[in-house]
Amino acid sequence: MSEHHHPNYVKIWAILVGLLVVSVLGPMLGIQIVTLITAFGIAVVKAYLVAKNFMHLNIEKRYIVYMLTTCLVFMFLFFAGTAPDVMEAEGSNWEKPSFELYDEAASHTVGHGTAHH
Amino acid sequence: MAETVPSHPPAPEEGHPHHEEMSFWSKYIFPLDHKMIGMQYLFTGIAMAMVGGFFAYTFRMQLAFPGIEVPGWGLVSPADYNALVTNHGAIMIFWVAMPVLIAAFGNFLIPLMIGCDDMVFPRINRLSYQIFFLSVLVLIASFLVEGGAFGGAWTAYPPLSAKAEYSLTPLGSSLWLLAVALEFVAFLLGGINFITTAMNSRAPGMKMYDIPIVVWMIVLASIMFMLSVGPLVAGAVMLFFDQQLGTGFFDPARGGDPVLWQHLFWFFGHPEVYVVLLPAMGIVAEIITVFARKKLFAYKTVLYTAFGTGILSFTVWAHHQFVAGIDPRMAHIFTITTLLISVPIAEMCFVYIATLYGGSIRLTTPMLWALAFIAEFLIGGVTGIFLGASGADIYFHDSYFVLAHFHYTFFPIAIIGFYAGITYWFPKMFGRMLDDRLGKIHFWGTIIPFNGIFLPLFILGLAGQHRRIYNYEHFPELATPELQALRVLATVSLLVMLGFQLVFLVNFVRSLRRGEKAPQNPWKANTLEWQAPSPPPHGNFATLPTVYRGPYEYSVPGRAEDYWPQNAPE
Amino acid sequence: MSSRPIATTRSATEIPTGKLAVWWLLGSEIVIFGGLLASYIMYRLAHDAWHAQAAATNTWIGAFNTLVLLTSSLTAVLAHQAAEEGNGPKAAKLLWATIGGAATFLIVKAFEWTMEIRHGYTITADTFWSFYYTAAGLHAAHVLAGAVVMVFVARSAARNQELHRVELAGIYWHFVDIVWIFLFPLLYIAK
Amino acid sequence: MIERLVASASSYAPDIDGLILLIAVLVGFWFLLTEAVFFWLILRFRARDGQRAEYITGEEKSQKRWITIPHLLVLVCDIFIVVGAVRVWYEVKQHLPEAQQTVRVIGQQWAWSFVHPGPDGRLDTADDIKTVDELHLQKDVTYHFELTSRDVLHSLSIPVFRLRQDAIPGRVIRGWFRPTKTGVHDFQCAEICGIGHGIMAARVIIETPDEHAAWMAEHAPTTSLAAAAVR
Repeated sequence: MSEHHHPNYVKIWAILVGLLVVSVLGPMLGIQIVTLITAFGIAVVKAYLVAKNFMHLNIEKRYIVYMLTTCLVFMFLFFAGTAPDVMEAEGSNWEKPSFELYDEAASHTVGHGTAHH
Repeated sequence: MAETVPSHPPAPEEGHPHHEEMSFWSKYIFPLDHKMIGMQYLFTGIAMAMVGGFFAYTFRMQLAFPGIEVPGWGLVSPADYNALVTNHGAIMIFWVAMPVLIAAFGNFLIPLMIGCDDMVFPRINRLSYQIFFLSVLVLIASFLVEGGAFGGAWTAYPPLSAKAEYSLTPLGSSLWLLAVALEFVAFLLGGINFITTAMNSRAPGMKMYDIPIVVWMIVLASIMFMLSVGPLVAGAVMLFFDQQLGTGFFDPARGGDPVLWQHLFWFFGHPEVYVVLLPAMGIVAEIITVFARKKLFAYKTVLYTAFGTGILSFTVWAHHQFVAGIDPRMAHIFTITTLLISVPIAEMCFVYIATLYGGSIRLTTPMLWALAFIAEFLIGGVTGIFLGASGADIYFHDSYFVLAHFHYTFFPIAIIGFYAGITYWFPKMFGRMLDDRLGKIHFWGTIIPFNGIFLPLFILGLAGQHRRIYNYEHFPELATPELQALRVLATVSLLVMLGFQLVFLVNFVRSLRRGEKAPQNPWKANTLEWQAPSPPPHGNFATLPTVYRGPYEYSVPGRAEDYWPQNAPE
Repeated sequence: MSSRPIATTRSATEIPTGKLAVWWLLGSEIVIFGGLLASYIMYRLAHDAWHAQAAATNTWIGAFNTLVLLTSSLTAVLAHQAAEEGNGPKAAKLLWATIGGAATFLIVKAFEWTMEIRHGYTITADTFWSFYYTAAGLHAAHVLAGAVVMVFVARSAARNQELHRVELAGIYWHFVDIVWIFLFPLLYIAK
Repeated sequence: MIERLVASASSYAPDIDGLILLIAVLVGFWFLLTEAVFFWLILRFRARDGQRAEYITGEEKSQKRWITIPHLLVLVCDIFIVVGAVRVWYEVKQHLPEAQQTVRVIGQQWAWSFVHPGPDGRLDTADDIKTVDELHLQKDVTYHFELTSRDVLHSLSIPVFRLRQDAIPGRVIRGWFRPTKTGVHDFQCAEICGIGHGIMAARVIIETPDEHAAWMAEHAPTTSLAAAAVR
């Protein structure tokens, strides 16, 4: 492993910090789509950079990457199978009155914490 | 990992030449040797099987003769009944099937069968057992605390499991959950060890397709366990916080959803079935090839079907929840995936049956168990189709039909698979032969009553009776005398079966002390563990073997012997 | 027989055994965090009310902690480089810097949580906060575990022993970093 | 098959029974065939002196056929079963026919409460009839049910209807049934719900139109209140 050419770690760190700044500032524009892209798109890019360069997945055996990807795929599978029941407030022949009641109650308690300031 | 400490327990002065007698303490209580850790798992598993069997005896007595004083327990109250069925299920899966099939056989067999001297992380291996043992203690403690043991079924669905006001077991449910979580940690550690050992430490020359099927199966099972248990670990933390801190992860009044737990649970729970099935299938593969003197029919197909089953098993979990409030449209998808999984499993059974063709079958005790596994597991397999088909599951859900179905899968897996394995490898484990005559008495005394227990329960299920109801007399229409008679038949069969287990215990203990000395390779098998002394010493092989061929080269034409050990150069 | 099993010296996959084990460990961690975060995302998308709850988190503290972890990842990978060059003492120094990052992270976290709890945002205040503390707490436990492991690795590395372990600790540490990279937008930014 | 064990009293019960029979025939055939081959092989290839086992790898195409052909046939059977299952499921759970009446079913530890719509045929009006552990239905009327729970999970199970549906707190689940025979039948809780799970029994009482009207007249709250006032 020592014979391979090291990436410039400090440079990658600088890129990561730059991305962090963007991901914090982006949402301040208040545009939802920008928030989504800057927050989660950049998180994916950052994770990719760390995994590739710091964890050296780029020079690791392929099946390690496959194994880790399989884990992620199973998580998406879990999400896809579960979300139609858990994430939705209503579906085919069922509804969750509890979600509506909760959302109403929860948005009233917002001030609760800040009131102590 | 470079260990600076000697790998077997410390002789007091470091660097002292080893091979002096280890103390009792370091040899049996805190061992690093994979075989001894396997034995610890084995004996703990057997002890827990006795506990689980005793629970089964207690609640079956209550079901057959409601309200009697069960000898050894007393009156079975509804709370007792719930706690008994809950812990019977949990114990048999988490504290019997998994430690015995995966941990005990895995620990004992993997290093021997791949031809190396130990696991790659002996100390993590020991830690894994210690955590497992701790989980047993926590589980036992859950019976002794105020409020009694948890009685919300092994699936622990909230809100019943989440709030003490519903379950009435404020401490029991948390301790139960903690015990299960500790067990998961133990098997995660053990699993990493198994996987890395089998991947990295194989004997020189042992290629992928030279690995015995049972090793493949245990490793695949460990991988599946590892990939499926994560969400449930997270879920267990959430449920624990719900119980002890009063959070509302699963509380609908606070934005939670009880159905989430069901998904977290079954995303693990369904692969878990295959986690214990695959090792049992592997054990059976080893035994039928040896005693039919046949090469395994289509080795690669077995592997592919195992992989296929493994992957598909992650896509079927919601068939446990068809009528549990999931969206009806999702049921179609899960019906299709569920019926698809019958294909690789059916294929695996066909392969095993095809292996018998042209064989020279010797019906020794291990072979009887292995064949019984196939015959009985088929019943469990085909009845599963009824439950995987969403339309039929509307009627069968949570009925005795389900119960009979999964006992026809789990009993072959956990009990028949265990007996097959233990009667086959006993000579290697303990260096003595089991008594074949007692073994056969025990076999027939177990198999016949086993069918007597669960065949009647299929009929109860067809008649619409549900599980987990401690006394059916509140249902005048459903509790007819004929159905009650079937219940009594099941209970009597159970008593007979439990009685015959004494034959095994006698055989086991007697053979340990006075059995005939076992030769190195009593069954004339090919795999590497039989090329080590019986029992193998610490370090296993005098010289570590090199592998020249696959594990199932039996009856190769042109050879004088009908077997050909993997490590024989010629 | 040598003092350690021959099993540990073999490497049929050509990946050192320790590293292979760390990768499998990370695989199991991915599904643990994956299950928790999948649950959180489902609830989050189901409940509009959580926007308001999330508004009470402090983005600046979260961003500072992200910076701390990113930097500690850098020192960890530099330590790995030093270990590869056979410079144990340098690797140890860089590892201590990483441990310092872990400590900073945990101290900031403690400060942040104290403030929030004082303002009434306890773990039972709302299910959003239950997730907030559970996810960040699970992550913090991993930070702590990583720091403890690195203390041992750094001490042996300083004596030029067990240098391959520097990489293993590093891989684990980068994973902890990646988890935080996702937790940060999930808990702090999306408001 | 099932009818001999427990009566069939809903419009879709025969469909579910038919599906179960279809599966039983298909898998029963495979099961018997496999077991027969299996036992025949064991008897046929018992070890005999001086006879060695054959060496068959099973890797060649001509040999693999013995596995792949049955396996394709199994797949074909699976398709039949999937089609049958999906059709029945759609009929029972997914597609609700127009309702003539709606009843509300509420599970709680450890009793079932029912809200019948009363003489006006509508829920949430003054004449709703509330009962505990007794569900009164009229024969040949299509009912919707609204199922929910007050505390933990419960499960509505009416074996004569071949119907199960879990009740979940915080969630209202709709379903339907159409009783086809009069009679009094057991109604169970099928999801463990605490120590009283075994006694959480109810009765479903299916009446002729006349009987049902009489019951309704006797129990509708307005009438009984009025009667009480007169007294």
